[in-house]
This record gives sequence, structure tokens and C-alpha cells, in this order.
Amino acid sequence: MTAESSNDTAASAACHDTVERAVQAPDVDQPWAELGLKADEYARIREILGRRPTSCELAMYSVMWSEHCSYKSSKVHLRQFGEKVTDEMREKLLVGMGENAGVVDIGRGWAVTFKIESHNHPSYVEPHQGAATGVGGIVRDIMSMGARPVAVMDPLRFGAIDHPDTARVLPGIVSGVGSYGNCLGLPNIGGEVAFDPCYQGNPLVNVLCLGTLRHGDIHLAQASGAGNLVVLFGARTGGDGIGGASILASETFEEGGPTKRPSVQVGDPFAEKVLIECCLDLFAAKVVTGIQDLGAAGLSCAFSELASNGDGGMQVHLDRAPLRDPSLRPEEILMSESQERMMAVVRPADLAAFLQITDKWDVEATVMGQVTDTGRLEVLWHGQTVVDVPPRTVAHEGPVYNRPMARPERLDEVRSDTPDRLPRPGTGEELLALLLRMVGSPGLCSRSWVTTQYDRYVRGNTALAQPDDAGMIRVDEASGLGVALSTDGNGRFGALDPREGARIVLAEAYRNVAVTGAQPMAVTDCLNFGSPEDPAVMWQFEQAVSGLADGCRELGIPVTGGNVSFYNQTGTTAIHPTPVVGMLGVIDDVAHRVPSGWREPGLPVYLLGTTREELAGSEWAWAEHGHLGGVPPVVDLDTERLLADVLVAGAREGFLSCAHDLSEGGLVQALVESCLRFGVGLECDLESLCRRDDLSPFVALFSESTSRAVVSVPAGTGGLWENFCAEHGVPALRLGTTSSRPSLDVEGLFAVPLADLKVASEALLPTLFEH
Amino acid sequence: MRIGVVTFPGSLDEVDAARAVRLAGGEAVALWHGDDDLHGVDAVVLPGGFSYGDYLRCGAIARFAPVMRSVIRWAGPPESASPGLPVLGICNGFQVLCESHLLPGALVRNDHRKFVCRDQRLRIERNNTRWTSRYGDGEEIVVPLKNGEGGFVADVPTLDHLESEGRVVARYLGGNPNGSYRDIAGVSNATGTVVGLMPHPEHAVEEGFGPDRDAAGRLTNTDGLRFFTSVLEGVLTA
Amino acid sequence: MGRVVIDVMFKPEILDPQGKAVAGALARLGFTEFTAARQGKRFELQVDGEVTEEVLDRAREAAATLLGNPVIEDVVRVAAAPEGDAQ
Amino acid sequence: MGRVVIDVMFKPEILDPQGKAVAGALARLGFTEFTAARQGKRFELQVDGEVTEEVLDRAREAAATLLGNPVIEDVVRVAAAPEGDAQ
Ligand SMILES: Nc1ncnc2c1ncn2[C@@H]1O[C@H](COP(=O)(O)OP(=O)(O)O)[C@@H](O)[C@H]1O
Ligand SMILES: [Mg+2]
Repeated sequence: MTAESSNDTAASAACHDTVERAVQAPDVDQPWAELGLKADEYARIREILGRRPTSCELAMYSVMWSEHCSYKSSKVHLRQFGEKVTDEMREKLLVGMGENAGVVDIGRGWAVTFKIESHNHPSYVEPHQGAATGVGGIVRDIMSMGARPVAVMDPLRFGAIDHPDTARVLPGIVSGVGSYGNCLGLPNIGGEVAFDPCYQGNPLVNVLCLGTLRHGDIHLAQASGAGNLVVLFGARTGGDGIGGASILASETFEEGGPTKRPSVQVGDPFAEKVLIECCLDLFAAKVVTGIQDLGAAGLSCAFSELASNGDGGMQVHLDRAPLRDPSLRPEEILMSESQERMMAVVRPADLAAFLQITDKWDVEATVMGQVTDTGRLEVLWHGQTVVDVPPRTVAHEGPVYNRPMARPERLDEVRSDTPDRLPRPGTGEELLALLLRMVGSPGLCSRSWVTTQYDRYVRGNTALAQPDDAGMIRVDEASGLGVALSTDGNGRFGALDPREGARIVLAEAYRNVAVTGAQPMAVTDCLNFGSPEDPAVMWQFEQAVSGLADGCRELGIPVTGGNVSFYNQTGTTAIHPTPVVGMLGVIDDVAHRVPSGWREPGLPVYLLGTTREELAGSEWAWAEHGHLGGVPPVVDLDTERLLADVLVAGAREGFLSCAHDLSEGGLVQALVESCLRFGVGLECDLESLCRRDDLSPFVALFSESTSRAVVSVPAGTGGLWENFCAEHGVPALRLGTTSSRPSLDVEGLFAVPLADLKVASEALLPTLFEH
Repeated sequence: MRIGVVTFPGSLDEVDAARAVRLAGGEAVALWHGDDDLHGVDAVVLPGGFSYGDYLRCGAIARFAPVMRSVIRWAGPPESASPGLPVLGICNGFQVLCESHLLPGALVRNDHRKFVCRDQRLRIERNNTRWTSRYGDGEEIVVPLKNGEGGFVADVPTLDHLESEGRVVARYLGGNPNGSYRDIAGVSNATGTVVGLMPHPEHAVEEGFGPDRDAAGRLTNTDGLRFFTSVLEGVLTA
Repeated sequence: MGRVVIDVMFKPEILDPQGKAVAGALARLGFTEFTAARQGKRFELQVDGEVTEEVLDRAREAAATLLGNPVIEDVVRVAAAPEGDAQ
Repeated sequence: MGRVVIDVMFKPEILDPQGKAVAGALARLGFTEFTAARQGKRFELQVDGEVTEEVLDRAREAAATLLGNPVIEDVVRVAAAPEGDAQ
């Protein structure tokens, strides 16, 4: 522990670009363009300050005004999430959008916080470390709310499954997510694995973290109370993620080229695990008045956000920051994105207790400075002022763009190219052959090669995990109160219609939570898109956001926070618009949860919902024909809501022994998964379904209509269940009965042993990635 | 009966181990790595996790923690004929026991070089240890297994010695998950007081929070609980 | 039969959590003369004949393509194993 | 400022999954001249002064107690780092 030490070497104290110098030498050429600032942004900084910025100020503004930190292109659209919210939706929100993560009241004095974030680009450069530090980053967000992180999820998207680069990227990303999360002791309770050539060179690594806390434990990122101390604790600061700052440092000093700075970061999950326990001890001891994690933009972000959210200003001594690399310049220290660090605001009277706890955990802690009443953020370097700015202008009043939007020209062409022209199987034999191919296809095959690399058991509260539709965590051991979470995305539907695509994934996530018996309550989202400077991408973005915001309002569920990832593109080709939705649901007692498979023979099996011929953007069209065209399935959120109501009520009443949502791959994929879940077969008949909904067997099996689920109910309760569904206004159709033979039998079409389905499903990933 | 559960920096499964102790009817006592006082506990569990990040070798740094000085002293030498303090090392705890030379052998990287988390079938090969007395002789159980470095290795004479003395406590069934020599999942010291086990019985003690099925195929699993009831019984009768 | 030794270390500017852990443990055990530690990898590759310059070139190639991750690691040595080495 | 290098390898009779994987990958990449591979660890410990015989003795002690596990590993080298080495 170094409570007040300085890296006092003559070299680092050397004459620096101070505020004084900025006033005296106003006309220095500054590398604002290299730092990613536009001419008018640089002009605005000069206007705000009434002088040129110092190099440290320039460093701060440039990182904080970047797309990633300022949301400058997305802000005008994201406002919809706040605007399209009713008081009723706000009722359970203890902390809403804008903080590090939203906090939701789940009753009995408990709250949960959850958020999803992307680490796409770093995971392409160095898959293992990029993904690992992605987990680390979102976990710190959750910690900074005062919560204990209790689970993670990892929606992942890769390029073509057989592309050589996928063989490099996928195993590394999976081992990175696994090693970091496993080492933190966080069960991984779900996620996604998707493949599409559009993610070649732009894999999407989104990570969700869930935290739990008592109502009274909420902490916020604000530096209040003049005289309170600003404490940096955790890992030392190295030259991580400071490409731009190095330019700055070298331009400012004539002593030759910049020192080597790492292009990727290595995570230290052990340091983070210790940091988690240390933070929880600090919260319990009530010695923290404000807290902020260090992520993107590092100290620049922590100082300016804490000060901006507080009631005064802040004065800090940058030279006190403990360094891993003593050659770092102040600009670089301000911009460094070194992992496993946190910043707290501490009352002077609490400092001793604070340091005792950090000592106990062997965590280095340094008093960087204090909260002031000046309204300014002042940063000193060896006693000289190198930053003197109004913090809000850095953290919250950055540029806002209303970027041009244009509906892509080719979209109409794509939408009119429907899958109608694609050849379809007719006979039972053909359908079975197709089924076996589909079950083993990249989009539908078993994910267990991935998920067996993740610890799902640690902490002993995992009530559901992969391969069930949602992960479920017991929050309160006494009552069984718990939450369910699902993450869903679908780039293909987004490509055909970004607005409807977003609503479809919202509906899917909602349904995935409802099938487990949990009541959907709140949303976090990760919006993965191409370049906002491309009007077509911006149009997709606006469509997706408004689709999501409207959808959330229709469902009565608020968005609590999320993340925007732009510039996911190779050359001028953007990825499919890929909003990923994380849905949180609450269940009174996890003992009432419903798994996604039937556990015994003799149970009546029902299909809930209506099937239409909807094959555009489907797994079948893509896997069998490489076809992507037409308009995506209709999604009606009122219908979706009715379905969820019957599922949640059914679970509560003890009606459901299995419930599984229908999505990619349609009815037959759901039936296969429900059979394989516990190895119990099914005898079913499609005739009444085909008659009622006017479908061919092929369409009945593979269509991807929304608002559907399969369920099994206890033997002898079929009639009751049918009435129950009728009362709830949900169409329920008896498909068949679970069977004592390990086989999926579709009357008149085919019968296939579960063992064959299992082999077909499990072969692909090990074949490609195991060596 | 008081069972100590040690927390090292980086321990993860100590909450689960403590819960298992409670569900078995014992009192779980939290022990801190930096404190060499065992607070009079009747037995000790070294839990799973990644002590000190497991960066050097798993368990290599934890072995030198002050608490381990006491554990090593009270557990006694591995070949000693007089029983000492009962100690169960699970996963990382097993690695700590091997590094401490309280148990022979070592645990190395899984042969497939990946972390693996799965429900694992085991045969309890020895039910006359302090931690397995409630199991039937040769009984099969299913408990979670989750490790990256779970391959049990030792030289041939050591392996032969363990086998001939009946000190292989549990063996993997239905496929060796990590390359362990002779499918060994757990071993004990000479008196059966100190047991190291790679799989996690503490994750199979509560219905609905462990593997889907138990060894008999029933859709509920508390197969791991008897590790903890065994030691309690031993304490009561000792 | 010859052997080539290839040593790979994290680049100096990259965080080395293993090295950090080792340094901490050494200090706690009283080995205070060691002020810092880094942990890397050592590979031994066996060849049937002698370790010629050609073999070393191939080993360098293998190090660059497979054994080291150039994004975060440096190959710090490629050399014939001295006779005296163990094994 | 001096540095000590300590190399630790698995004993020959102990399973070395990483070495095996390296050998497999080398073969797949066409590096067929390498008939076997083993992977071990290399530690670099820093000292403030010179690397004296005394320092080396301490390093040997550290290797025996902490850096290597004698049950499965051999310490194959403890030496002062040659000037030429990277970093
Ligand atoms: N990367 C991953 N990490 C953890 N779990 C995953 C991952 N990918 C898929 N899963 C899990 O595998 C199961 C099947 O995934 P998916 O077919 O995408 O589910 P769904 O269609 O119900 O959203 C789910 O339980 C999901 O959470
Ligand atoms: Mg689902």
C-alpha cells in the first residue's frame, strides 16, 4: 500500500505542457486529428477553455469525445429508450439508464443489476485476451453499482464456421471468456454462438454480467462532498490501450520516438477476483461514498465522470498513480486502459478503515486527490497544473451528431427475393434427411463443445443454465427468489428489416425467459453495427433502436442500460445490423422453474401459438440454400405477451413440466432439443396442425413464426391445460405424447432414434475445433 | 461439529463447501489463509478455485500460506500410521494438498488442454476414509467436475504403492475427463484422514442445483452430500 | 539426436500476471533479493540428426508462426541445447 | 541490474499435454523435422546488483522450493542471463 507516494524521478517531472504554458504559447500545433478529433470538435474545446488545451486536456477530451465514450452518433436515437417509458415501467427501476448499470427491484429487499457490453475488436486482434478482458470490464461495471457479480453470459458471433480465421478466433475467444469468468468464480449461464460470413474479421464478443444486492447497498459514480478523498485502487497503470496518447506524448517531447506501448492487453482475473471481494468488504464497511470502475478511457473517464456527477470539482495528483511502466507520460497515464482498477470517493475519516481492507486483500490503494468546491477538474503533475477543465464538458457535454440516414438502396431487391423459389422436401424420407442436416448445421448444432469449457456450478445457485432457454440464478436462498436471463440476437432478420429484426429478438428473449416460468421485467441491449458515417448503417441503427424502444413499451418492460458498438465492418462492408437483447425475468421461487425438455414418458405435449409460412431469413433458407431474402416473420407483441402470461401462470400453477420456445430451426428443432434435454422421446402427429394452420408438413416443421412454444403437462391434465390456454387466449394444439422409446416419431413422416439426433447435433464443433 | 473452510485469495467454492457442511448438519467455520489459527475445528476443507490465480502451478503458492503451516502440522505426515486432522481438498484444494506433500503425486494440465465442466460418474473405491464412510463399497456417484489442470500424475512406483495400499479413493467412470493416470479422481493418505478429490461433491448436495441425474438415473442428485456427512459421523464416533 | 531450445517471454510492456504472482510469492518466502520476476515458456524440440544452422532456421520459423504469439510475446532465444542439459 | 534465468521442464516420464499438442501442431504445419516437443517454463528473476554465485545459490533455492515441483519437474538450468538477451 502506498497511500501517498510519488513517482518522483527527475525525468518525469521534466517541464511539461501545463495550463500556464498553454496560455503563454497559444499557437502550438496539436495532433488533434491523429487523436480522432474533428476540426470543429477541436475548435469547441478551445472555445470551452478559452485557450488551447494542454496535451493532457487534449488527451482527455479526445478519448472522452470518442464514439465509444461519448455516444455522439447514437445519443439522439438512444433517447427514445428514455422517452418511450411509462411510469408503470419505471416502477421497479431503482437506477435507470445512464449509470454504470441499471438496478431493478425484484422484491423482498433484493435488487439485481445487469448489463451487456461488447469487446469485439480487441477479440479479433487477440481472441483469448480480448475476450477475457471483455469479461473483466463488464464485471467491474456491475461491481461499481455496489453489487456482487453472480453470473455471466456470452453471446458470440463468428465468421463462416469453416473459414480458417474462425479456427483461430473461436477457440481463443471461448478460452478467454472461460478462463476469466471461471477464475472469477462466476457461473456462465448462457449465451449464443452464431456464424455468418458478415462477421468475418468482425467477430462479436458481447458479455453480460448479473449482480445482486440489497436495496440499501446501491452505490453510484459520483464525487460529492468537498474534502472527500479520491482513491485509486487495484492494479498498477501500464501503457495499455493508449495508441493515440503515445502520439501525443512523442509530439510533446523531442526525445525521440515513443516508447513501445502494448497493442493488446493481458487480463489478470486473479487481480479482479481479489478486487471484487475487496470492494464488497469496502461496501459492507460503508467506507465508500462514490465508486467508479476504470474501463475505456481509464482515469480520464473516472476523474471526469465522478466529478461531473458530483456536486463540486476535483483536484488530483496524477504523478501519484502507481505505474507498471515508469516511462509513462501524464497523457498516457490519463488514457491508459489498464484493467482491474477501481476508483472510490472516501470520507477522510474513513480512509484508515478503507486502507485496512485494501491491505487485507493485498490491493494497492493510492489517494490521488480530493473533491473540491471549485467546479473544476484539476489534474496536477508534480505540482504543476496540466488539466483545468469543467468536468461536465469532458464527460457529459461532448459533441452530439445527427448523422445522415438513408434506407439502403438494395433493400427492396433483397426483400422481394423471397424463399418461395427454393426447392422443398416433400416425403418423410426427405424431411428426415433434411432434419439430420439441419440438426448438425452451424446455426443449430449442439453448443456443448463451447459450454463445457465454462463453469456453471460455482456459487451453487445455478437453477438453469445451458442448454435451457434462459439461465436462472437463485438470489435469496431462504425464499428461493430468483432471476432468469436470456440473450438473443439475429443478424439475418436485422438485415431484412432492422426494425422488425430488433422486435423479433426482443420477443425471442422475452419468450426465452417466460418459458422458464419467470416474469420478464427489464432489458439491457448491445447494439452491434457498422460505421455510423455510412448513412445506410445509421438508418439501420435508427430503425433498430426505435423498433426496440417501441417494442419495450408495448411489452411494458424498460431498457435499463446497454452498449453501442459501431465500426464493425471490413472495408465498406458492414456486419448485419445485430442488436443483442438481454432480458431479465423474476421468479418467486426457483423451485417452480421449468426446464426446456420433458423428463418422463406419458406426458401430453402441446404446441402453443399459430404457425404461418415464414421462411425468409430462416435457418433452413440459409443453411440449405445460402439464401437470405424476403421479409422476416411477423411479430405481434400482444400475442407474445399472452403467450408469456400463460407460460408464467402455468409454471406457477404447476402445470408445466417442460416448456421450450420456438425460434431458429422452427418446431422440429424445438422438439429435437426437448427430446435430447433428458433423453426422453416423443410420438407426435402434425395432421391437425397442418389442417388448422393450413400448412405443408415441411412448413409446419421448419417455419420460424414467432410467439410459439412447445410444452408438456402432467399426464391426465391435458383437458385442464387446454381450458387454461383458452382462458388466456392462447391457441394450444395437442401434438402428441412423450414416449418410453428414445426416439422422435412423427406419425406418417419419419421416426428417428434420439441417439442419431444426438450424434448429428454434437459432431460439428469438435470436428472443426478440436485438435 | 465444526468444519473449517479455508479461503485463499482466489478461492471460489468456499461458499459451496460451507453450504455443503451446513446441509450435512455441521457448522462451517471460515478460515483465512493469512491466519495460522485453526480455531479448534474438527476437520478442514480446502475448497476449489484458483488460489493466487494458479499462475505458477495450481496450489503452489497457497501451500505456503500461514493457514497451511497449521494444516500440515495437524494433518501429520502422509505415510504416518496415526490419524491426524481430517482434511478434504477439492480440486484446487487437492492441488494444494499435493503441493504441500500431504498427498503424493501432482495435478497437471488436462490432456485435451481445455477447461472442462461436466457431470462426472465416479466409483468410490475406498469407503474407509473419514470422508467416504457413508458410501457403499464401490458405489457409483455423479458429481460435477470442473478443472483445467486435473490430470493426476505420479511415477509408477508411487501409483503402484497407492493401488496396493488401497489409497485410490475415487476413479473416473464413463471416460477419463482429463488424462489422469489410471483414471484416478481422488487419493488419500495412509490413514484415510486426508483426501484429495478433483471432482466437486459440494456442487451435488442440494436438489435442483447440481447435475440433472444421479448415478442411478433419477432426476435429482445429492450424490456429493455424503462426503460431508461421513466426516461428521467420524467426528461423532471418534 | 539433437535438441533445439526456444524461449518465449511476454513482451516487456505487456502485463505478466504469472510473473507478478511469482514475484509476490518469492517476497513472502523471504527471497527479497529478487526485485521482479517474469514467467515465460521454454520449448524443447527434438530432431533426429544434428542441430544444424538449417534446423535452427526452421526452429525460428516455427517459433514465429506457432510457438510465440507475436501480438504479446517475444521469442527471446532459439539455440541448440547444450550437451549438459538435463533429459 | 542483473537477471537470473531458471528453466523448469517436466520430468521425461510425466505426461506433457502441451508438448504433445505442440508436436502435433508442428507436424500439421509441415515442420516434420521436429520429432518430439516438450513445453516447460522459463523464469527471469531480476536482482538489483550483479548476479553473483551467491545470488545463483539463492535462485537455486527458490527453484527448489517454489518454482519447480520436484514430484513432476526438473530444474534444468539456473544461470545469469547473458547480456545479449532481450529486455
Ligand atoms: N457462448 C455461449 N455461452 C454460454 N451458453 C451458450 C453459448 N451459446 C449458446 N449457449 C446456450 O446454449 C443453449 C442454446 O442456444 P441457442 O440455440 O442460441 O438458444 P435459444 O435459441 O433458445 O436462444 C442456450 O442455453 C444458450 O444459453
Ligand atoms: Mg430458446
